[in-house]
Amino acid sequence: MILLLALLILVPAAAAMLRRNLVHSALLLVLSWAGLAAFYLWSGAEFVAFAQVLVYVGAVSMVVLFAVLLTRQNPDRAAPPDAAARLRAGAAVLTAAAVGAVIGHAILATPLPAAAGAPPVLTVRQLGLELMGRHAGSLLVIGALLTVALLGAVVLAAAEPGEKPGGKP
Amino acid sequence: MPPAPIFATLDPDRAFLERAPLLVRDFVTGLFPPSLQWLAGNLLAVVVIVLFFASLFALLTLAERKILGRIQNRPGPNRTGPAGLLQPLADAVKTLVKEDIVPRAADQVLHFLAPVVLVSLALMAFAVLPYGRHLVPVELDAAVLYFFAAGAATELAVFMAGWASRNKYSLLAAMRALAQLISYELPLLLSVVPVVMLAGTLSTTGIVAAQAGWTYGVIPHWHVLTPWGAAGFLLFFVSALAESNRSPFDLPEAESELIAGHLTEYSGFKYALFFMAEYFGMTALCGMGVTLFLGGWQAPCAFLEFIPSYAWFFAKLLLLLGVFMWIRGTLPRLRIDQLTRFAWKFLVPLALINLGTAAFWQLSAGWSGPALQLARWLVALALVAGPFTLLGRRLSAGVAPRTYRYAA
Amino acid sequence: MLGSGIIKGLAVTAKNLAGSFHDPARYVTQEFPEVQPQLPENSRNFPFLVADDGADPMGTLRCVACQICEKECPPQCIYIEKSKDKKPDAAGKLQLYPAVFAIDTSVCMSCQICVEVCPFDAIKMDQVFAIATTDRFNGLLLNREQLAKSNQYYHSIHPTEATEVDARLAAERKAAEEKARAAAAAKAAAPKPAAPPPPQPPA
Amino acid sequence: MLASGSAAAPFSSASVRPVHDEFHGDLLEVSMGPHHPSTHGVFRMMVTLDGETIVRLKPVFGYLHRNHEKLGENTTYLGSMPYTDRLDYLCSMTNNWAYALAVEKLAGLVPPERAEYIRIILAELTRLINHSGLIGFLMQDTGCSGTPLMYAFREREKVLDLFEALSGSRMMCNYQRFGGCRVDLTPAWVDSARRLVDAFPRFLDEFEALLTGNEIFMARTQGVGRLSPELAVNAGLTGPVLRATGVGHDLRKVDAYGLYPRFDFRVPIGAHGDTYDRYMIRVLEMRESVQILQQALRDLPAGPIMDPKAKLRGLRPKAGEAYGRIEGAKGEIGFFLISDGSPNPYRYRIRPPSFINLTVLEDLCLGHTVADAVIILGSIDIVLGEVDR
Amino acid sequence: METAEQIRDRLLARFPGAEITVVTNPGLSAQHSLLLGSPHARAIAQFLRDDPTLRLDQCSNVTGVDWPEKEIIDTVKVTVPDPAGGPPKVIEQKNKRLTPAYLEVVYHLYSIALRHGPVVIRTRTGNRSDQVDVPSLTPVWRSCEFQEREVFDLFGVSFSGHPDLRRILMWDGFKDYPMRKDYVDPDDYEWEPTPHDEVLARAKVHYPATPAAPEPKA
Repeated sequence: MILLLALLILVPAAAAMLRRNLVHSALLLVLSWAGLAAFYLWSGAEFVAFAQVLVYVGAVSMVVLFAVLLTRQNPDRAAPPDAAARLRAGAAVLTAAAVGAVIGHAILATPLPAAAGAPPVLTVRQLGLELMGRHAGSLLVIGALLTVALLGAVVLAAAEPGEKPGGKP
Repeated sequence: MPPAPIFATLDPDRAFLERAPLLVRDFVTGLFPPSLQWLAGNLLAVVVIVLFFASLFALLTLAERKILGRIQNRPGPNRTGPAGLLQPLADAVKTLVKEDIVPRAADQVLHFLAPVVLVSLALMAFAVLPYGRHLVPVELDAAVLYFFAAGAATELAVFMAGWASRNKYSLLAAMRALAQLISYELPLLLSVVPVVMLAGTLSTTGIVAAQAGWTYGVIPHWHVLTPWGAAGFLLFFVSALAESNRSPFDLPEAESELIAGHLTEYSGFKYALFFMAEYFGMTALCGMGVTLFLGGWQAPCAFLEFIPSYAWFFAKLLLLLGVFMWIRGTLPRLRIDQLTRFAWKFLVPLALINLGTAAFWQLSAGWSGPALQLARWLVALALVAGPFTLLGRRLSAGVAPRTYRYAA
Repeated sequence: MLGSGIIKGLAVTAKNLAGSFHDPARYVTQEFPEVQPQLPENSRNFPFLVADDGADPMGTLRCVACQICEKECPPQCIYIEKSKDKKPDAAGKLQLYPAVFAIDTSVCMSCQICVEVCPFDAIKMDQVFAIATTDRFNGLLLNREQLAKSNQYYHSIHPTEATEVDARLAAERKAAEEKARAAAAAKAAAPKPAAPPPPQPPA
Repeated sequence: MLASGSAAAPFSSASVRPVHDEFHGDLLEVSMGPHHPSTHGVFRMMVTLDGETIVRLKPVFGYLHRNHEKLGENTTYLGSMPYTDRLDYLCSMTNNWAYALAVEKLAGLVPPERAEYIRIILAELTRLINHSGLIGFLMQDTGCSGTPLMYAFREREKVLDLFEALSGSRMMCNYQRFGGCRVDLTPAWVDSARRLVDAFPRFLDEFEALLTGNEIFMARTQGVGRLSPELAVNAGLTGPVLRATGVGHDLRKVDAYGLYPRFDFRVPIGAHGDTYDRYMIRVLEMRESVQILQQALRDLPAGPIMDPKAKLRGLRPKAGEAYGRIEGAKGEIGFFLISDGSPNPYRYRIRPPSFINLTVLEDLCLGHTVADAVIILGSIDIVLGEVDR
Repeated sequence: METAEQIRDRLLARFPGAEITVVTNPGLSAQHSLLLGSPHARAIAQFLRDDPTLRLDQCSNVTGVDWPEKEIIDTVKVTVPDPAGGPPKVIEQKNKRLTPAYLEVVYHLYSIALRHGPVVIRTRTGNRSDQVDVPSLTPVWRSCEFQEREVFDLFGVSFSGHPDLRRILMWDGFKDYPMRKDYVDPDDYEWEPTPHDEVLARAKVHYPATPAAPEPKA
């Protein structure tokens, strides 16, 4: 079951990288987020799963799609893969392999405890108390961070210098 | 508890009608071997939901055209079948038979996927609504969050529809639809927060249980009968109207401007799917509205308990849907900028202030005695009415009926 | 208060919704095939030729082929060919009759100018509106036989107008007869003078 | 674009429209019509959009052009009377009256008093159905799904039944003749007319309750499509569109044709010249028409309905020309006739109000969104039969 | 409201060089008009609009009229000296002459401010073929914009100074001017059931194969 979920997350992400059409890759990215939410559900954390769907699939995907639409450069300018590009691609694969190896080693090395009893049953009320109690501060910081990021994106998109005058959102 | 209701013998839990659906379910699941019974039970729930709400959708389209007709002093469809009852069947056959034209330039995959995603998400939202005392398809702890997660994903499908048909009108309309959906997502959620806060749980059955009981056997403890509840219900209702693209906010399919908005390039059964998804969305939102504010399947008075709980839920649901159609027959449409300004400058602030009122209501729960109760009500009412009139006046600043003079 | 206008509007539609069930003024649809419309007496559709006696329409057509209506018809959709011979009309005078009298109902806009200008009350407006044919050209070209209808039919659709017309025609006929009798008497009284003056056709 | 020498008058079309001709990269050229559901007939608008706001709007029409004036020159004076019904096919009675008035001026015929009363009654009834029909269509454009339109048409049916009982046809009445009317009013007709007129204010109150105070309607129409009185007068606008800008010009008071001076009624004028004013002016005008109708039906004199001098056929007015105009529901509808003594007019010209009211369509729509352009077009009240002739 | 003659005299005083003549209207309505020469037409129109006593601020109607040349035979009595020295005889002499052909544009002006009118002004073109130019009055009254385009479309009068002179009713590819008296409508003939006289003749040309006229069914 876990393998199926892993595939559901990784395959759309990989496909997103390969697709030429920007909108397709954005939608595939959203699909992999949905896969992530499925993984949370499988592991019993309903609250996090629904939050993931609500926040990512609902709102962030919209921001991504809007960004893709508004700053769409004309697709035919993508340069054909000449020698330099191939070199860069090779280097990228190498670094990816190195990073993968390090993570793999770290996972295998740490001694995972056997399944220690049932996972703690957590009700939404306790989660709420926890969030609003000890972690209230971090919650507010994250909120502020997100809004700033969004406003930054809008300002960037609006003030985009470029040959097309008036790229208004 | 006031003196035992005269129908003491009919304890609501053991009334025959009340248990009827459960008996049916146990009988059906009994047919299967024990290992499959869990699967059979849930599958049965899914089948019942899909069948019931699909037929409700069919009747709703007929009811809408009948009510609109009656408002306009005309009979509405009455040619197909007695009083037009076979009209939905005729519509279904028509959409099935109609040629499904897909524009050549369209993105085939997305073009097909959009209606499918939309309908499936709309159907998923029905899973958590408590239709009766024991009739909850899925008992979830974070049910309300699940409901709005399903609702939020529909924007994605609308975008896919608009983008995939490769036509500048539908793209323009998809953008407008997204702007509308996103800007009304916020007041929708904010109007639900006070209910969750006071009910203390996210699970729908918990919320309905919190609205149980009657004072003096007649006045139910529904949230809508509290000042913050009434304001919350109004906000929820208006945002639900906008969320399901209904009357004053049906901008995306504004036929007087961009023909059929992002649905221009769809025909045949796919168009019917969009239509069905809109109705499912509307019914689901009405169901949630009933659950949160109108006491779900609670009977309005103690002595009316003998009527089964699911009857009350569907009566209230149909009542709300009737109001949706009534509004569609009356109000003109808002322009896109007025629509978003109305959401951000009026609904969101009111929803936030409503949070405050609900908090006050929660804290002042302890005030007993008629004088304090009255004070508690008055303060809450002031907290609701005050901002409403102030913001209302600011919103409709330049707009007022005028008086006219006559030429010499 | 912000929503008051909208609430008043909703009240109006609610009144209409409720009203449509009991108040006939708020339920105005007449379901056509089952409920035939009662046309007011003056209602007009395509013209028809009046024949005094329903049994022999071609014989007793009032039309004398004077072609005034053909000239006056704005879209020029009437087509008349005079007959070679003459036949006596109701008042006994020898009159021409139309050999061909065709109205092209695909061009006619039923403006009833032909009825207005016809001095002999030979053409009147009918009230039949559901006439459909499959053939666009000859199907809508109604000739003499299809156009002729009896005076009784005329009485049935335009009662007051028909009685007026009949009264006037009867009066004219009586005047014509007196003049003929007076002329005959004058001729009898003085058989020798010049030939009797021919009776003028009623103006 | 303008001939350089002459000083551009403040309202010449070039100076009013800030038309910048160099083509922006992201301007969207949208063609609305001629098969668009809200253009009141075969009418097209070439709209150039910059985002949501309109930068340029070129009306294109002529799809319903039947060369009505050439037809008029080839038929007799009486022959083109039924064709005037097809000009503004919602107000056939006022078209007939305007044509009859022009020919009476040319031929010197004077209709008797009863005929004048009948003409005023029919003209005011036509004004009622035209204004209520228009408001129904305007609401359809703002988005109410047909409810006000159905209420308006419910009342319109009653008036059309009256016209059918009188002239024989609901919309193509062909009723007026030069020097009077064709059919006299029967007492039964007058009673049903009186009942209808007395019941009309109740319908108007219901209509106003549904619309005038409605916040959404007010938000959608107030301040949309503002028109200045100077531009309105200069662009030759007439009718409710002109009066909405505050210019109190109503031919029933200015020319005082027919027996209008005998009736006391008021002419409502607006103050802002926007779409809401154009709507309210029409509602108030309907109330005034009801006043006129009640007075006319009360003291309708007996007597002949046709000028004895008038001959039905073979009207050959002396050589000369005449321009007669009346206050139709849409504005000043005029007929300019040049006769050379023959039974056919030498030149037969119609002055169509909605055609000329369209001159300012672009000035009204600039800077608004597509949704507003639809409402502004609806508030100008055009009928393509009259625009294209 | 001044009569046409008074207005003409004031205009002549104001614009000495302009040719303004009064065209009397023989009809009963007695709406006489002023014929303006082309060079001064726009200046006069501007004056008519801005003059405080007239203030003709609404140009209600713009009409095109086509006057093709007409053959007039006017008999004139001429005294011819008798070649044989006898007393001079008076004989009628019929000489044909062609009236000048031109296209004419008639403007009906009204004053909304002072509630009077109509003042009718006319402008004429040189002839009906090449000199068809007339000054446009759209810069003075914007109501003339669409109506002048219609006169251009249906009569072929080209208005100099019109901001946007295009065909308004006919489609742009249309060549001829339909409202002229000598306009021959194109022969895209569609068979009509009751053809008679020239319609019948043309039907025969088009549809020799089908029966020329419909035999009435006996």
